[in-house]
Amino acid sequence: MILDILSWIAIAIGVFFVLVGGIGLIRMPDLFSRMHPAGILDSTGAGFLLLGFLLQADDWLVAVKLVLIFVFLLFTSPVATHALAHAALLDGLKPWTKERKKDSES
Amino acid sequence: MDKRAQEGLRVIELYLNIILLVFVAATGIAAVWLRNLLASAMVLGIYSLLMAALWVVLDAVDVAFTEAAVGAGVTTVLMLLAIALTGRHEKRRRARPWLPLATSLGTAGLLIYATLGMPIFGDANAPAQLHVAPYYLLQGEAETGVPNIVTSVLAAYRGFDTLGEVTVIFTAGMGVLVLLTGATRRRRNTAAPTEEDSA
Amino acid sequence: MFFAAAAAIIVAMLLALVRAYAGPTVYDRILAVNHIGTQTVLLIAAMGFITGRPDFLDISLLYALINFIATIAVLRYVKRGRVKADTES
Amino acid sequence: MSDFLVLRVIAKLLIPFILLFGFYVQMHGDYGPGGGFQAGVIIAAAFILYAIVFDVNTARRMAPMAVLVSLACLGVLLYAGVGVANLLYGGRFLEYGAFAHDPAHGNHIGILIIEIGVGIAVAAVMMIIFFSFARRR
Repeated sequence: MILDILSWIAIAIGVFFVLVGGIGLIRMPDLFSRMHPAGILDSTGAGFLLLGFLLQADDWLVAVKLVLIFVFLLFTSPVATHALAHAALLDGLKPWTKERKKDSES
Repeated sequence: MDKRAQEGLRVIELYLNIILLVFVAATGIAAVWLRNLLASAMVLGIYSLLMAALWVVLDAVDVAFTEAAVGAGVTTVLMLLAIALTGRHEKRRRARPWLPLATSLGTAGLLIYATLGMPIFGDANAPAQLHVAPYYLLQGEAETGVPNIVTSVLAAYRGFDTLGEVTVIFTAGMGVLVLLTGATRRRRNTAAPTEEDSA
Repeated sequence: MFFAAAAAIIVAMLLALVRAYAGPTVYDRILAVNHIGTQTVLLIAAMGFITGRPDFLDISLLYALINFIATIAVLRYVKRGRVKADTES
Repeated sequence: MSDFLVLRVIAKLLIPFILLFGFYVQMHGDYGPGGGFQAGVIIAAAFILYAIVFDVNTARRMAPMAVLVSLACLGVLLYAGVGVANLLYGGRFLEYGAFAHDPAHGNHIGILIIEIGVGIAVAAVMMIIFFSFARRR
């Protein structure tokens, strides 16, 4: 019962982060600011959701697989975002600032 | 799981199917619509992700696995390589493609008309479910010692078909090899020898 | 509770799809594809728990590994200095 | 990709896991989802990731085209050879039950071997296609 409540709380937090990340992906003004919801909130949301699933797992193999998924996401997602930001910066994409809002409206 | 929960599950799966199918259709239209081929390739990557989710909802785990392995990883890479070899922008056509449009719309209409005669989705009395499928489901594990029915059907009952499939894949690989490396060699003979493999 | 998670993931997927179609630069699209990949991993895991068949997790695991490759490949083969050209189309 | 240090470290870390997962899918195909085809693609994907992140030439030296072509042939021949072996054991072509006294056991052995053949062939063909596309750049 305690486990159920804990997992519900974790899933609720995860749902919140996933939704906010999706909204941020739409609302943010340019690529580098969009990277924050897409990268950070995505990873936290995935982490909390997987934690919630983990507390519901009744088989140790399932639990191990969930932990592995979390570990791989933890490795790949931030690295992909980092490489993306690096490539975009090398490509000459300028970060959005309030002063430059006029000429680089995206 | 009691009956009501099962009914609720079925309704939720139905809605998931509909939502994912709408996403898939939108993705397909967007892939055709976009002029930038790089963007099209990425949209097709999304398409395969959505298809895999759809296969999972439809309970076709093995197909989802194939879609995950081929669609997400390898196909995107190959498409990007092809785009890097050719060009990034679709050529704009002058002529209006009325005949192809009419043909595809007509075919689609005929196919949709044909689906009206098909048994209901998931019908237990459909002809496809009555012929050999029950035999495989009942006898498959006992006869082959393999719990995964899909593997036993693919590898044992339909082993000859799978041999043909592997041969097709092999032939495709050999064809690509002969076409691409043969062209390079010919060009190298005519032109001045350049630095090889500067990828 | 898994239904709520699946619904939220679907909504997040929809938002990322909008970004993938609208995204002004190639990099926005790559970001959206990566985001949708993560959402798919979560959706498949949630579906495994909803239908009570956690062997779906193999597919999630595969996606968590493979989705990386597509993202990196796009980064590798995007030619430099073409962002302006992409914003026009 | 020489200036992506983080990417290279993480790729180096991930590639063994991708290969391991490929072998897991190969050997676990009779109990869970997956099988030879998927395993071959996953193993090829690991090599492709290496070629993308590091260097196509190094990857090509690691898996030379001659070896890949022989592996592709070997995979198909392994599959067909199982069928011929069934003939020699006194069964019909691809009737694996002839391998052991118990037909179910023989079927299991036959399925495992042909799945390995499929995996080898598919992995080799995928890498052949990738390398011959990458060669032309």
